[in-house]
Amino acid sequence: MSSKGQKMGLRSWLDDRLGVSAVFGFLRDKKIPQHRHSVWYYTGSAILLFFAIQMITGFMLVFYYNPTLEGANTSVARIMTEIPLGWIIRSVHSWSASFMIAFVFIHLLSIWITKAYRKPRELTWISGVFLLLISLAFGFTGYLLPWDDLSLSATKVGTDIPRSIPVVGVWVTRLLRGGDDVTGDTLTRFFGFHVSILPLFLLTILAVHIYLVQKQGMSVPVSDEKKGKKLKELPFWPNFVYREMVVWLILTGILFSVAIFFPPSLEKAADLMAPAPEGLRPEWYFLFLFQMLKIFPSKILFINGDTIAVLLILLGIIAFFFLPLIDSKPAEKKGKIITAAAYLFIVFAVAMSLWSLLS
Amino acid sequence: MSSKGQKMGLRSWLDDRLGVSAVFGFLRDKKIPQHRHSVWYYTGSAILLFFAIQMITGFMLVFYYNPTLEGANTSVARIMTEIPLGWIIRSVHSWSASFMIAFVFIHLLSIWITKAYRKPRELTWISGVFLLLISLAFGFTGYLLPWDDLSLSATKVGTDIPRSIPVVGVWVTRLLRGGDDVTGDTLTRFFGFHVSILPLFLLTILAVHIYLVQKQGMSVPVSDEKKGKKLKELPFWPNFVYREMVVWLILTGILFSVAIFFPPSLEKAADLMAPAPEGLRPEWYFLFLFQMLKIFPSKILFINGDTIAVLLILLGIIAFFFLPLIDSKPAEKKGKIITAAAYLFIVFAVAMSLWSLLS
Amino acid sequence: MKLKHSLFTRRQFLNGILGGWFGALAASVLYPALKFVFPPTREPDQVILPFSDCEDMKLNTVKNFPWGSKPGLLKKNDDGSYTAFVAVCTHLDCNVTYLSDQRKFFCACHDGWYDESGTHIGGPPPRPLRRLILSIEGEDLIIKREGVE
Amino acid sequence: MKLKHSLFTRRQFLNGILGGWFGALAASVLYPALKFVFPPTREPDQVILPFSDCEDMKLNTVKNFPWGSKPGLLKKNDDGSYTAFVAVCTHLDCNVTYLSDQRKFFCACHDGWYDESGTHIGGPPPRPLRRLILSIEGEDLIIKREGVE
Repeated sequence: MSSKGQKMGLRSWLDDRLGVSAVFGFLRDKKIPQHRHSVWYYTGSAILLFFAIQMITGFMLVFYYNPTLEGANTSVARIMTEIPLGWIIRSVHSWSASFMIAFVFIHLLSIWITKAYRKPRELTWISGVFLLLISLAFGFTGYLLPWDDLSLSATKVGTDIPRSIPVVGVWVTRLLRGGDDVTGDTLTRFFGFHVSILPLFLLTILAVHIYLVQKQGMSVPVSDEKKGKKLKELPFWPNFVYREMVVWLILTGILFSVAIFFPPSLEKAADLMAPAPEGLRPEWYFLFLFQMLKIFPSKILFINGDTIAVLLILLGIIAFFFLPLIDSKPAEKKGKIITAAAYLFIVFAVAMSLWSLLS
Repeated sequence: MSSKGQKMGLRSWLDDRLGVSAVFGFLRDKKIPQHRHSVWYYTGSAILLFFAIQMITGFMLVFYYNPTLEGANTSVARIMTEIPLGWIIRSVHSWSASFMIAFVFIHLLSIWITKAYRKPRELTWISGVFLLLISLAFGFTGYLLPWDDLSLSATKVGTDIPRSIPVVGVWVTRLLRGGDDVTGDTLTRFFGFHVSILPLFLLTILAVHIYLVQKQGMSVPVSDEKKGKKLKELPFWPNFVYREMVVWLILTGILFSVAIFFPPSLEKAADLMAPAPEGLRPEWYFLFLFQMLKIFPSKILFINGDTIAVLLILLGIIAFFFLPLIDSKPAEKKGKIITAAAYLFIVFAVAMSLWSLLS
Repeated sequence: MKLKHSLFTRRQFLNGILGGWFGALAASVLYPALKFVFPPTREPDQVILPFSDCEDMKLNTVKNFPWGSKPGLLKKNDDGSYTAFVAVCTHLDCNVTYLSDQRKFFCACHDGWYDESGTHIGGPPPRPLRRLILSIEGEDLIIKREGVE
Repeated sequence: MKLKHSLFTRRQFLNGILGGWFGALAASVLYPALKFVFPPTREPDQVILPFSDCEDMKLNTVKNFPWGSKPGLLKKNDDGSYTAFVAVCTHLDCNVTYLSDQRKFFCACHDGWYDESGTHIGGPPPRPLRRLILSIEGEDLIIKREGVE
């Protein structure tokens, strides 16, 4: 009685004040449907794992990194050589960013293909696309911070792209750069976005996203739903959580192995006056957009080619964003065009990336 | 029908997905009790106002501030002289910090004196004390950032204080300083705490705190509760919110006026090798602790005086923290000793602060 | 409640006052915020180089000089005259380099090419390189932005 | 489920494996994290000053020198001998200054006083100023931490 009674007493004391028994009850009763596409359910928690690693290693790197023209490259070099085990921390932060974005892509594509964004999950999808964009913004701002030749040129190109958008574009460029040109102010500003502003946005939208996922339950793919028979289900606690933990352990193992054996390099400090280096390439997840801009002709009829390319990309993002409103069929209907579009996008992105890598 | 019907349609569409009608319903039905201590109910939203101002101005300052030995003082000077209207932004950030902490003190003292922390609000109080400590940590880390002589010495003293705590103290000092001494690394680290780590902690605990306040409703002071008669009530929406807005407008007006007419100064850059300046003083909210350390004898019996002073302060914080467990009487009972302790604390803090200011 | 002879209800009046107040406040807050976030960037009106530094340049070579926060390139042409460019690609803002052997300017970011007079001849650049106006006054080589007297 | 001849249930076994795995992982993550967050700080073992710089100091004056990231003070005593201190107050780490006219070291932070030999004589400091060990070798004044050979 005594120990167990006390435990019950503390629990009910806490519950009287916090009212969390509803949450625990919900999680105890939560079921995960089992079918041949169940593997995609694990991508969400994998993203959370990598994001947590990003937060922790990011907090640590912030202790030594200097976001200034003079200090940026030197302080990264110091982290790599002088601070004990600093190279591992930086390597994990860098690799975990790539892993996280890869899983964000996989997560969204799996939802696209299984049509899980359909009613009532429209807002879940939209918040997810927001999270993708914020993750890409993290990657873009973080790429500049080591301040070497490649990252400087990539940032010059990346921040110049919005300029092609009529009217607002030039102001977006100025907001990003802190002026008309990329300077030390751009670096300081990118650091501010990376460590202070973007984390708050991401955490806020992430909270909404996770709330929505819980509220609406797991979606079942069209192909499995229309069979009509009842699907097998796995209790969320403890069965699914244990499986997730195994996935986390494996992913952490892979991440650390890669991070230890392939630490990112650090080139010499960027020079604002030097010509752009050859072999300029953004992070891999921007490669297909980069290649698209490269092959676009400079003029199409009378219009600047870049403007058209940028507007096309923008249009693509907007369409992606409003996918649940474009494909507003009921959840159980098939959607062959949407599925085809997803595969087409994958082929396009992979082909463009390979082209860029091999050329 | 059409426009209103569409509006209803959108609302129910959103509600089907977000499930926020419960929240709106709650806020629509929420009532604020009216009595002669109602004025303290406005301190909470005043804190939120100042915190929002801190976030916005902080995001802006981060665009230009350099957290390095060479850059800190120069970049603040640049913000003050070169960046358009930068001096106002810095002044508002600095003053709003003081206003916010003043209101946090008032908020907690009013709750202390009216015994609003009693059952079932124990966790609300404890989360509130956490928020106080985080706010003070914001103030302490922010004070160093302009990197002038006074702020350097204040930081040396402040980060040396934990060293008096047996066993763990020296590690706390090293964690704060990034080494055994205050150096440029300390500055970089304090910046990381100030702009990246503390905001996430504060927002998380703030969310819990606000949730708890809503869940438990407004507390009514002991003196008004035991009269037994039903109190007048004010609907939260729109009556109370409108009154809060008026309070916000007045406070914003005062803040901006003070910020414009009394911008904080900037002394010349700190020199790690220079002797401590005379007239060293921390921010006003640390004055009473500072004075306490100053007047403590160097040895009491065989023990280091500082160790005793620091342990006393720590004991005070812990007692403050667990106040609802120390005074666990039912909500309707009087508590003369607790009230007396509150007034005693106020008199002590004011007296010590004045002593420090006038000596 | 609507008073006799009043054009507004009390609610409208209060909403108007409060809304106007908020609007004015928001504008007075937004203005300094925007000023702060978008500081004016000044491209220099002119840059002065000592002419002696450029006199002994070989034909068909270039010399770097800082044009504000951007690089500038001073080119000595085959006839001994000088031309100055802002050495920034008109496509997406990368810094260009001059390849003496090919007599072309080259931007490595997206394979942009310009001929020796700065005209775009290959790749994505939509416009020629920006030219600056040169004059020699005494010992000084004065490089001006177009449109500056 | 408990197998025949097994000391554990399957649950115990799995919990043990998973828990041990997590524990090992946590430790292997915590170690580099702590190493990184608490880097070793090296106080210098010795500092070498050219003796010529200090030779012509007046009696009863001090000279600053950097002792790692802290200031050091080299004091010329009345008998012409030298003493070196770490010029940091033993109370709460503020830098002290030497007041020649009063023949005292003074810390402005909390009114701490030391006499000219570094002994604490007033205010909160609990210990005398830290002394460093001086030796002269040829042209060099060598200042060593106590305990360093």
